[in-house]
This record gives sequence, C-alpha cells and structure tokens, in this order.
Amino acid sequence: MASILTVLFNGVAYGFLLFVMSVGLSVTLGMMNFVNLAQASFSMLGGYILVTAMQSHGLPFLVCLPIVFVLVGAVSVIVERLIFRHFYKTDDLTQVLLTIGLVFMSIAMATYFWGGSYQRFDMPSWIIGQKEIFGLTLETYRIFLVGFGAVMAVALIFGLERTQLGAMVRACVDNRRVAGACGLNTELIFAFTFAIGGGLAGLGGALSANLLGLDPNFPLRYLVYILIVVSVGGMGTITGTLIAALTLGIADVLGKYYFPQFGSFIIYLLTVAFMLWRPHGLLGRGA
Amino acid sequence: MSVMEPAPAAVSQSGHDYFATLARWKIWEILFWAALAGCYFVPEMDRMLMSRVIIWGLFAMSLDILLGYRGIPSLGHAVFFGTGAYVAGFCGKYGWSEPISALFFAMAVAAALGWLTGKLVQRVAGVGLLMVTLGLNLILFDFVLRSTDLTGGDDGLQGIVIAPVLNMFRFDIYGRTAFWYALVVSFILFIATRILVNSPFGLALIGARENPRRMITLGAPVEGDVSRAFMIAAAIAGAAGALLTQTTQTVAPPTLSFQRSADVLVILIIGGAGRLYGGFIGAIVFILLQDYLSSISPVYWYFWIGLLLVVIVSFFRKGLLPSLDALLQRFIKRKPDAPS
Amino acid sequence: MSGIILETRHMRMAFGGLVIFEGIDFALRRGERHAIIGPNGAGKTTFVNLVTGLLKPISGTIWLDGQDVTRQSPQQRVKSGLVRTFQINSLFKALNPLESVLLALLERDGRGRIAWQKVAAEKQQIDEAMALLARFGLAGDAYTLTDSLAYGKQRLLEIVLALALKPKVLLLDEPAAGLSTQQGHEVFSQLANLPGDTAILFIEHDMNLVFQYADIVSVFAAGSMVLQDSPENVRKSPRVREVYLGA
Amino acid sequence: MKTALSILTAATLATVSAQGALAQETVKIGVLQSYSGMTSLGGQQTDFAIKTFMQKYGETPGGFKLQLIRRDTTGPNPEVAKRLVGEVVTREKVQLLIGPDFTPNTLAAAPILTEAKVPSFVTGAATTGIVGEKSPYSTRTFFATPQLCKPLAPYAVKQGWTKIFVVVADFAPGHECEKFFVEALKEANGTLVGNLRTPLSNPEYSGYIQRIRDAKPDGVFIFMPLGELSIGIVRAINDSGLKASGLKIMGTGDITDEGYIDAVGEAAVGVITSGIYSTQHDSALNKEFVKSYTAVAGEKNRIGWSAVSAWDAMRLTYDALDAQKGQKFDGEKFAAFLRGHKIESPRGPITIDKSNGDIIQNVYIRRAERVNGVLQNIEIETFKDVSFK
Repeated sequence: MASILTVLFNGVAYGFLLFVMSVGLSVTLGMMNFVNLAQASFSMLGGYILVTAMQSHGLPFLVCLPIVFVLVGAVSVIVERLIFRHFYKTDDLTQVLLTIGLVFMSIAMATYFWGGSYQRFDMPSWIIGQKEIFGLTLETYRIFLVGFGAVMAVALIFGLERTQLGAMVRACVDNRRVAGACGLNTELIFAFTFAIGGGLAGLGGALSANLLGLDPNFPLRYLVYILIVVSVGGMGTITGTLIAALTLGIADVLGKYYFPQFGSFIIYLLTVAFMLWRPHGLLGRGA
Repeated sequence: MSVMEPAPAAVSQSGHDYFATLARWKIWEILFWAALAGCYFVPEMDRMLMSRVIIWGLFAMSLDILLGYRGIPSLGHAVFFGTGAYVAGFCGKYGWSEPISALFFAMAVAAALGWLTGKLVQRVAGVGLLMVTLGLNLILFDFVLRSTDLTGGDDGLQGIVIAPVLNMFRFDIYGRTAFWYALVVSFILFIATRILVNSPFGLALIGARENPRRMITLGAPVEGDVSRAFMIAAAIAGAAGALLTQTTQTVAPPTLSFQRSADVLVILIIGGAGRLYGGFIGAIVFILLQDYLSSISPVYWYFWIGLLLVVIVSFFRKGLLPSLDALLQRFIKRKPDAPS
Repeated sequence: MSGIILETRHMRMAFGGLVIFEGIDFALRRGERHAIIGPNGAGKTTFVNLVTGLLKPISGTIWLDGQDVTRQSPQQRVKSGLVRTFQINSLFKALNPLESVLLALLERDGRGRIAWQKVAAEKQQIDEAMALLARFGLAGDAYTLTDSLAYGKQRLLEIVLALALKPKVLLLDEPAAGLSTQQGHEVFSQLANLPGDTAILFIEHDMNLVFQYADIVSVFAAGSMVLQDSPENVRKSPRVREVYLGA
Repeated sequence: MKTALSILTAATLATVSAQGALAQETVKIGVLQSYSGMTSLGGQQTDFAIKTFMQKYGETPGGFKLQLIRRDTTGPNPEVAKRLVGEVVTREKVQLLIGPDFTPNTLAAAPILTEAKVPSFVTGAATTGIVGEKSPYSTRTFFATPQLCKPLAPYAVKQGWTKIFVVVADFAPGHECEKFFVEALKEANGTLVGNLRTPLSNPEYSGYIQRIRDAKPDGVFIFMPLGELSIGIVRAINDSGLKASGLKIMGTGDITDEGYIDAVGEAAVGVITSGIYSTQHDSALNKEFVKSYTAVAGEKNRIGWSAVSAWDAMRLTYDALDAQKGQKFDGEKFAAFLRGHKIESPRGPITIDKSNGDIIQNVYIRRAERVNGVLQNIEIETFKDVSFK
C-alpha cells in the first residue's frame, strides 16, 4: 500500500515537473498564438543562470529563482522585440522553423559560454534527502516541486487565464487593430506576456535542470516532452496543460512501475490516443 | 449539354493550351537534371555526398506531396523513410540481394504503412495531426531501438549484402554506382510525381489543400484522398530510404528518428513547398552546407545551421525557390504563371 | 404533381441546449423554384447544412429522390444530385476559375482519382468548363487567380461551381448576397435557363428576386416553418409581416 | 662563371630539398569523432589528447609529417560515418584513421577500411567482435564490453553483496552488458533478484526505483552510457533514500565518468565502478599525462576514457611510424607492427592482441570519493590483463 502511494506521489511530482517545464510555452502559445519552440532554450538559460548564480556567486537557491525569472524574462523580451514580433502574422510552420533555428543557435552559444559538459549544482541541504509525511517517505525536492508547481498553477490560472489581463491579451491577439482602437497598448501587452512566458520557461529550466542534468543539448532533449504536454492539454489553456502534465506524469510513473517492459511506449501511446480522440487537446478551444 | 452554348473554339483552345503549358518541361528543369547528372564528371566531386543529396531531395519531394500539394504537415515522415530503409536492409540480409526488386518491395511496404497512417489521421488536422505523426514516429523509433534481436538495435542491421545493379554495377567505395543508381531511381520517381501533380488527382489534392469543405460539396472523397496522398508519399519516402540502405549497405535507427522527420521538413521549407523542386533545392543547400560547416567547424556548426534557418524564414518567407522565382518574375516583368 | 425530390420528416436539431428545429417537415418537388425566407436566426442556413449532410440531425429523416439519405455522407448526397452553394464564398483561392470549374467537372464525371494522366488530356471537361465560364461572362478571367477576382465575379464562380455538377436539386444560400440589383437579376435569369426538372431551393433576402423567380415560398421563423404558399399569398400574409417586424 | 655557379648551387639545393621532401612524407590521419550533439565530449577529449601528445612528442614521428583531417560523425549514425570514412579515404586519401567512434559507425566503416587497406584505431566502440573480425587493419585502444561488465560480479559477491539488481539502458550495448554481467554473476554464485531495461530518453526514474526497492537487493548494477542517464539514475537512487539505507550502487565507469561526475554530485560518493582509467591512477606516466593534458585543456575539461584511448592511439602510431623510418608509409606493415605490441599507457600496461588487434588491459575497481573537495574515482582493486572476450 505504502509503495503504491509513494509511486503515486512520485507521479504527481513528475507531473508538476512536466508542468513547470511546459507552462512557459503554454503561455506564449495559448495567449499569443505563437509557436515558440525557443522556450526550451529559455529553460536552458534559466538553468545556466541558476548554476552561475549559485556556484559562482554563492547565492542561496531561493534567492536565485526570482533572479532567474526576471533575467530570462528580460532576455525573452529582447528576443521578442528584435525577432519574434516580425513573425506574429506568419503561419505555424514558419514560426516552428524560426524558433528551432534559434534553438540550434542557442545550443552552440551555450557550448561556447559554458562548455559542452554537464553542470554541477550544489543544492542546499534542506532540499535534499527525504521527509516522513503520513507514514510515507517522500523526497524533499519532490515535495518542494509539488508545492511550487501548485502555487504557480493557481497563480497563473487565476492571474492570467481568468482576469482582465488575460482578456486583454486575447483581445490583442484576436484583433490587433480593434484592440489598439480600444486604447490597449498592444505592443506593451505582447512584450509583457512574452516576459512572463520566458520567465516561466526559465524557472522551469532552473527547477528541472538540477534534477535532469544540464548541458547544451538540454533544449533538444526535452522539447518533445514539452510539445506533448502542451498539445495534449490543448492550445491556449493553462488548466489543460496542468491536467495533461499530471495525467502523463502519473501514467508514466505508474507504467514504469507496473509494466517496466513497455518503457516509453505508454507515454507515446497515450499521446497518440489523446490526440486522435481530441485533436485540439483536452481543453483546447478548437480551430 | 443541351443548355450549354458552345464556347468559341478559340476560348476553348486556350484552355487546352493552358494545361498543356503547365505540364510542359521547362528549359530550366532540363538544365537542373543535366547539371545534377553532370556533377558526376566534376573532378574531386564527393559522389557519396551527392548521392546522399539526391536521396534527401527525393525524400523531401515525397513530403512535398503531402505538405505542398495536399497541405498536410507531418512530423513523422521518417517513419516511411525508415520503413523503406529497414525493409531493403532485411531483404539484403536474408538473401534477397537484387536491389531493384527489393526497392519495389520496400516501396510497397512503406505504401501500405502510409495508407494505414492516412486512415488513422484523415479526420485529424492541425496540431493534432502534427502530434499524432510525431507520436507514431517516436513509437516506431523506440521499437526499433529496443528490438536488438530483430533489428540489431543501436548497432543497426548487420550483414546486408546488395548485389550489383543489373548484375553489372557493384556498389564501390567511390560511390560511382551509388550516384547513378540514386540519380536514375530518383529521376524516374520524380517523373512519376510530376505526372501525378499535373493529373486530375493532383488538381483534386490542391483543391482539398485550398478548401476541403468545398471539395466535399463537390462530391470529392476528401478523406480517402488523404489516405491516398499518404500512401503515395510514403511509397516515395520508402524508396528514398531503400536507396540509402542500398547505396551505403547500412541501416540503423537514425534513419527513422524524429530528428530526420524534422530535418526533411526543414529541407522542404528551405527549398519551398508546393514546387516539386523545393525538396531537391533544399537538400542541395542544406546537406552541402551542413557538410561544409561541419568540416570547418565541427563543434559549432549547429550555430550556422540555426542561423541559416532564421535567415531563410526572415528573408525568403516561402522558401528559396518561390522567392527567387518572384524575384525573377519581377526582373523580367512578364505575366506570372498561375502557381499550381 | 411530378413528385417530391427532397423531403425532411420531423427533422430535429439542437446545438447543446439550444433547439434550432423542433421537428421540421419540408418537401421540395421536382423542377420547383422554391424560396426560403425568414429573419436572421430563423435556421435557414442550418437547414441547408442539415440537408446537405455537413451537420447531422438529432432525429428525423431526410429523403432524396425516394431514398433515405440521413446516414449518407455529404459526398454521397452530391453524387445523388444534391448540390449547394455557400452564403459566404467558399472558393479555391490559389486556383483560377478554369481550374476550379474543372475540379468540379472531374469530380462529377468520376475522373478526379486519375493520377497517371495529365489534366490536359481531359479535353471534353476542359471544353465544358470554358463553355460554362463563357456563359457566365467569366471566360476573360479564366486564368486570373480566384483570390484577385472582383467580388461579384467570385460570387458568380460560386454558383458556376455548383452548376457544373449538373444538380437535380440545387440549394443556393443567398446567391445574390453582396451583388448589385442588376447582377442579382442576371444570376437568377441564368438559373431560370436550367433544365426544367432541376429543383432549386434558395435562401434570399431580396424580396424582389424572391417574388419574381420563386414558384413557392416557405417562411422560416424561430426554428419552424410558419407558412408555405405562393409568392402572391406570402406577400399579402399578415403573418409574414409579423414574423419580420414583430416579436 | 658566376651564373654557372649559382645554377649549380640552385640545382644542389633543389636535390637536397627533394630528398628532404622524401624524408618528410606526409601521413594523413583522419580523426572521425562526435563533435556535436549529445556525444560531443568524446570528440573534444580526443582533440585535446592528440594536441597534448603532439606538443609533447613532436609532430614528425619516424620523419613523417602528420596532417590531421577532422570530421564530425554526429554520434552513432552509421550512414553518416560510412560516408565520411569513404570521403576521407577516397578524396582526402588518409592513410590512418582514429575512429570512427561508436559500434555502429565502426561496423559501417570496416568494409571500406578493409578494401582500402587503411589501418584504424577503435577509440570509442566497445562491442565484442568488431575489431579484427571486421577489418584486419583495426586496433582497439578503448575497451571491450566484457572487460567492464564482468569483473564487478565476482567483486560484489566477494564483498558479500550477493543479491544484485541489474539496470541497463534499453539498447544494444545495454543488452550486451547485461548478458555479460549476469553470466559472470552466475559463475560467482551471486543471485539476480531483478533486472530492468530503461529507455534511452528518460527523465523520470521513480517508478523503476520503487521496483528496485521492492526487490530488496544488496546492490544494484547499472549500465548507462550517456551523461544525462547516469546523472539521472544515480541521483534518483540517492534521492530516494535507497543509498542511505545501505544499497550498494555499482556500475561501469560510465556512471561516474570524470566528464560529468561533478554533475552527479554528492550522490556519486561511494559508488563502486569498474573502469579502465582513472586520473588518480598511481604511475609516473599518468601524473605526467594529467599535468600536460590539463595544461592544454584547462581545469574545467576533465580527462575521460576517450582522451586516454586517443592518447594510446597516438603512442601506437608513433611507435609504428618510428619502425618505418626512412621507408614509404605502408598501411599493412603498420597494422602488422601493432599486433602483439605492448605499451605503457597512463592507465597502466596494455597489450594489443596478436590474433585480432583487440586490447588486453588491467581493469580497476574504483570507489568515487572526494579528494581535496573534487570527486575522483579511487582505484581499490586491480584485475590484471583482462581479456576482451
């Protein structure tokens, strides 16, 4: 019994890990309708900023997280102003190609600045090891991940999806001219959304990189997972991304526990089945 | 026909001329293939590299049938390439070493898989389609990689023997046979595809790309056409895969990796979709540049490939071929042909 | 009479909780020129979508030429001679009118799956396409991209595409929408030239066109058919006035 | 008169320099490694090792001038590797090859190398039976899977860890390693209490960890030859508390590879691995090697097995070229010279097998520990002259 509950908890924690990794893309894709695969590179940047701040400057882990959010957010606004804004009106494939090109460039740049090998993270002692909760031995970092992810999800769903700001962003995306005429500063709103999306991606990178290992190929290695979570959840919904991340996370961990011989099949099969069943994702708005 | 007033003969004739002109071979097309064949005679030419370029061009052209003509993007096209490659590999391993018949067999198997895939996805569009094709790709890749006993897994299929083409031309290390074999097969399949896109079925594919709902109200079996398009594209992709196996006598999991699906999409978009030549142009640019960059800068060539992509989508929105075409049209200021 | 060609029996439709048709019985006779009028939201376009199979009714049946077609695909209904146009142009933007019409003709003649022969070999269909375009004054634009045609010409092409299929029943969803009065009359006078046994059902807001070209008029309002009568009687009916002005 | 003299002088000079040119025949060496993507560390280390070696021992062994031609195999991708081998052999006319890396690439290259009679060094492929059997001109300076996967089984049983759980990456090398380890475990009278094959792309291990926990083994044997997998599983076992509760973590040296042991971090401490080389190996040659390599590559780039394999390939090359001093380069003689050749390597003594060019070397059992704050693999036991079979 205890082992089933532990496995289940680990599945939830993995789900939240997938959520924090994908939510950045979910925001830009959902809010702005912009297929930004370079979010994976922003995640990597978040990881490297965490490494630099923690290892080279000796800052505490919790102080580093807001720094990562702000810095990566700032970088993504710069990239948005310089490059992305010229591509809002192009089709999905063009955006995919543009941003995958940027991913390639980011890999080479990371190799140049940080070297090709894996980075070393010395996590603070309070976050490593295990804790006893309700008779279960749970990993502290996973508990932290679940808590952090849950707070993030609630904040985003109530702060972005169901508020004036969310409505404004959608209005801008749906019709820039009308939104502009209504007195909304579309440029500012777009830049702001990008900053949030990028910052979240950076946070996701920082939270996952120390667990998964960080090297310049980080974006390519986890891009597929991010894509799967966001599209199964449905374009344009943070709630959907959360549900998809948790479902896939739990299914993956349970699958590996009960049917280890199937390996990655379970998560892929689930993806194909979901997408055939609901081509626009679980909570997608449809075309 | 009773209510039909007969059209003036001249008007009618112009219609025939229009379609005849569309399908006619242009000078530059002949030059293109002649130049490709001429590469063989250039001293110091890396013929293995050229046959690789041709094979990638053929592969990208097969995706063009789906993406350029039918408007279906696929993130799993390497499934068919890899299937063709592995079928050809199995043939060579288990004694069916005659390459041409094995090529046909590989095409047939890939076509069957393509038809099934088409059946599966014919009601799905957009992101759903991308993710389903991607998912299928990952599943097949995983299967091949893990099935060490069947496929050799990561090591690839061992013991592939390919007999000389027509019992005369052995596949040598200089790539002489490989070059001509790849070129001739690709050219024949190119001609077949060229006929296809200029046929009534080709027109129906373009119609469904432009407006599937209207095609339905014209009575066209739009969903069935998706399967048919997948089947044809898969057969040609399978042929490209088989060519790769036969010219290199190796086949390993990278032939059906997701990376390959992404690369072929990139190649097609670089060249320009819906032009039939986009795949070949894209392959020439992408593969040669990749080869060149990786030899001068083995560690950082990713950067330059990435930059190439960014530059191309920034300045040649629809790909090299259409952009250059538009430039040319403006330059010589003649009435543009209707694209089809 | 010569018999019913299209019929709906107790056809019921709803989107979620919103009931569109409570159960509609409708009949169209061979060769009839039948107009449907009614205020916005009366369910006219939904009716066409149901009959042509783009939507499926919740219950009830649809009969075409004595056959129950409720379960048939839109394509099968087209093959049986049920053809429609769209209220908002639904054309092939990157094709020219000649190619568009040829597409329709090739589908009609079952030649659309031929993949081993050039389009140029379909001489008979090309002749017919050019003739059709010439009849509607589009011959001069045969090679212009549809996207760059004037709106009026695109509207004509929308109808030509349907006519090319030689329908037994032609459903026109506001064919004159966006056209000038004169263009509207031109369209309808062309339609009047169709073979006598072709039944035409058209949704139209221009009452002049309705009263001039329809044999019979059905008035839809709020999901039901409130009146079906000759144009003269409909014109006089106080009910119709009520439907349009009242509520 | 003056003119005649100068002509004569010029002619003499020309003859001398022509002789010089003959003495200075250029030998082209193709270096085919992964320089990009997930496996780029191998290529980097190879380059550093070659550079270090040439700085130390000069660039003209046996009077031959060396010219390096580098190509990126991009990882285990036989189609690319085969084309590159064909290209450097037929167009660049290389006479020697260091690489290609990885088993599939080595297999794909073999027919070309055999046909062109080009000697090659296998510096990054471990599968058994791919050296002399496939190309008579190949020599392995890396290791063969059994050398790494067998010794830990008897070692573990000797320590009293008899119930072993085996976890391998689910691909051909993993399957091979699993086979050898399980065989050796049976021979040593140990018990296999469970085994798992985990996907190559796998960010999450907790489901697998729970299975290991359920089986209650004394030790777990791991084969994960990719950085992120090694980091992932060793950390996952550590984080789950299994290591703290006494489970012994063992594996091939991959899981504590110097290239990324820092990223594994504290979780690596105490992990027992089998390896062919550690920077901590106690010999004068190794100390010298570490010093000069670090001078070239910098502190940040730690020394892995690819570096040592490339270094030894260079040592063997120099020995063989010295033996051909004053003659024209002959590939067949080159390969023949290496058969049965014995050298002192930074890893210890190695012998190239007489019959097929494979490698015979010491295998060390090591424990990961912090030395002056840096994680190192400390050699604690030596299996001498382990065969490649």
